[in-house]
Amino acid sequence: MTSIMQSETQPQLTDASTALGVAIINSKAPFSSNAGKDALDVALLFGSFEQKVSLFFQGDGVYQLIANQDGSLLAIKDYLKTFSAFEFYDIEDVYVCQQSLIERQLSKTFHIDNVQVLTNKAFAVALSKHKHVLRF
Amino acid sequence: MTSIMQSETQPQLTDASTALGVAIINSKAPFSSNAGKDALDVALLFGSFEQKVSLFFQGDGVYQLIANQDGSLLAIKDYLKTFSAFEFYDIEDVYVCQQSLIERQLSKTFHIDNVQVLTNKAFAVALSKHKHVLRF
Amino acid sequence: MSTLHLVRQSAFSRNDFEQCISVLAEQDSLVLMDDGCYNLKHPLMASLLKKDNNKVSIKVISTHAQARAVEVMAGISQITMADVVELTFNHNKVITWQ
Amino acid sequence: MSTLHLVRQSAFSRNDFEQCISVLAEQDSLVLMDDGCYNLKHPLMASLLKKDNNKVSIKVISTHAQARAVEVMAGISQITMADVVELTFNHNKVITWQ
Amino acid sequence: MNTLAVVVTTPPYSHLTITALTYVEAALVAGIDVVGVFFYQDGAMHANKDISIASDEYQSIAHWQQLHQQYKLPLHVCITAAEKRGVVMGSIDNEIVNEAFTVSGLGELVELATKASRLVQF
Amino acid sequence: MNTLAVVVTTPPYSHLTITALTYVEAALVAGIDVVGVFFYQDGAMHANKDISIASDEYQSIAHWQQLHQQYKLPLHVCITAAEKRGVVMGSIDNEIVNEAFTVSGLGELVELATKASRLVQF
Repeated sequence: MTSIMQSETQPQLTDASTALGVAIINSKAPFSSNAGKDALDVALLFGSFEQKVSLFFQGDGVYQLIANQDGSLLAIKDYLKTFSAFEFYDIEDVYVCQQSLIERQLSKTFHIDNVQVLTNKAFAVALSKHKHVLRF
Repeated sequence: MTSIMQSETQPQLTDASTALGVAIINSKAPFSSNAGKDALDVALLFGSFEQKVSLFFQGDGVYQLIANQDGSLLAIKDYLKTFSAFEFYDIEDVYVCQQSLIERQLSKTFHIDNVQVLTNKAFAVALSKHKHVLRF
Repeated sequence: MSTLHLVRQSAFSRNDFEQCISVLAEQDSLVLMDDGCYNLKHPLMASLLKKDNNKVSIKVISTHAQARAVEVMAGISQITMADVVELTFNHNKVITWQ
Repeated sequence: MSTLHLVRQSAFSRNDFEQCISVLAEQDSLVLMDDGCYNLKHPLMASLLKKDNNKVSIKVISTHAQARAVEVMAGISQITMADVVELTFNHNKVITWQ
Repeated sequence: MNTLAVVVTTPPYSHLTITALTYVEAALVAGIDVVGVFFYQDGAMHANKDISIASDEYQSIAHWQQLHQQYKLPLHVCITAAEKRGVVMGSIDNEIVNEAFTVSGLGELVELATKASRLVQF
Repeated sequence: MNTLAVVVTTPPYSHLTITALTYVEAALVAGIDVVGVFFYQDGAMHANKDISIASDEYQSIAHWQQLHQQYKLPLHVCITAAEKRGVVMGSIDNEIVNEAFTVSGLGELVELATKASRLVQF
């Protein structure tokens, strides 16, 4: 993603139109369950209909963002690579729960750009700005 | 169950033949998942083939044993009532993890008789005496 | 922007309730249903009641608690599914923790 | 009567690993697979390593850890599925925690 | 106007589905405009005509059908989720074996979410 | 003699099933006598001929069939679990649509457990 997009992500949060979008919370690790893929399919569909969609990663969901994963070692088609389509679908707001990262001893090295690491309070505030919330 | 059966449960634990039986660990609460019913079906089948089977309740599985539950309030067919068939199938060893009860602030009031409340250590020892272990 | 939180799982076996608590805001309401009823006895609930006593409203579906033989302490309102429908529209959005 | 424990779930979201640990005996082995690999970084693992260092053997399926970008610390043996098959018969029984 | 869309992700043989059904029925009884129910993930199994639940167990599928008939409640099944789970359908143009359920794509979920003032997931 | 029975409780579209398959294949390669695999709970969905997994995803069902053919590995599907999940079968006497899988009752699990020196659940 370009640095221009990065600078755009912050102001969007306070934009009134954001309240019309959908927030999707990812709570499951990527490989053992289909939840992450199912959530991604929903996100991309909302994006393709030009609906505002933001992605939230919390709990074991944060594992979906970690760099250097390789599903092919498990004979799994690596849906994480599709995260790079976020740009194409104008999915700009990707939030991750800082506390979940810390608890899991994870660094802030992600396999996509423009991930915003938020405190519980900021995570809750960002979530509250959306009209609907789905959780997978 | 009769008091005669109750007195028989303790010696069975050290009986060498017990090592040939199957232990079934119940780890899920009774109403939201089918796991308890699926485990019960397996237990009764082993019993009907005159195979030695013991039931272990640990974690949220201990909720399956608690007295005064009523699945009919949820329009659920109450499989917990089938626990009374244990006697018929000679399922005599029912063990429950004491720590799991304490953590959940549960008393030792169960809806079946002859439940043995065990410490972690004793629970592990009882489990180890079985040939096979299934967990639901 | 208030949120209605539907809690459906036991905090004794899963961490969803903990995640829910971490995003609770003052105007929010919490409804315990299904295995979420067990959370009435969980340490997280005790600390939530202590901390946010007069802020977050905590409710439980009475039949769901009763079916599980979970005792509902004073201060927790017992509601029906019709009440949950009403709460759905009394809050700005709903998040289901399952 | 040794037991091989197969741990398949993240202790960060479920309590199965905790239950497994509560029944561990000295001759037992623990194999982390699937999301169980994440448990290498869980506090329960740290205390287990401290407490039972020379007793319970802890192993992880290397491809399962590598796929998840989970770093395997020294002292944990990295094994293949063929090794798990061998362990199955080196122990008296197998319990799967999933 | 209070409008509601519901997403169901649990299979027909799960007791959690009874909770979803009770909620949707309570909403309909209260006069809420339920714009539709979207069956996703394991929820898609609801459209499988070959499911046979023991007669003394709760009949989730029959209950959804009844709400469909009584209130004209639209029931949408995600086709991708259904195919993965071997749900038998006729053709894509609604010749679904269980006629209360409409075969839909995820686009239908977007539409329901846009129409509804509240989106609730079960 | 090392004999092994395996219980599979995860559906064909779960990645956890790949782990079970890898384990069973490793056992067969090692010359272990695998007396049978018993598909229970969501594992019963493996026998559904109508399941269609995207061609670029792991094909669990095809892999089980391959092990069945190559090693004569018995694959038993619990009929109660299958009926609940709408698995399409022919008649009870093995006219199952997916011919690698045998329709069985829980009694078969008892038999496998009795025969095997180890019982492993996935």
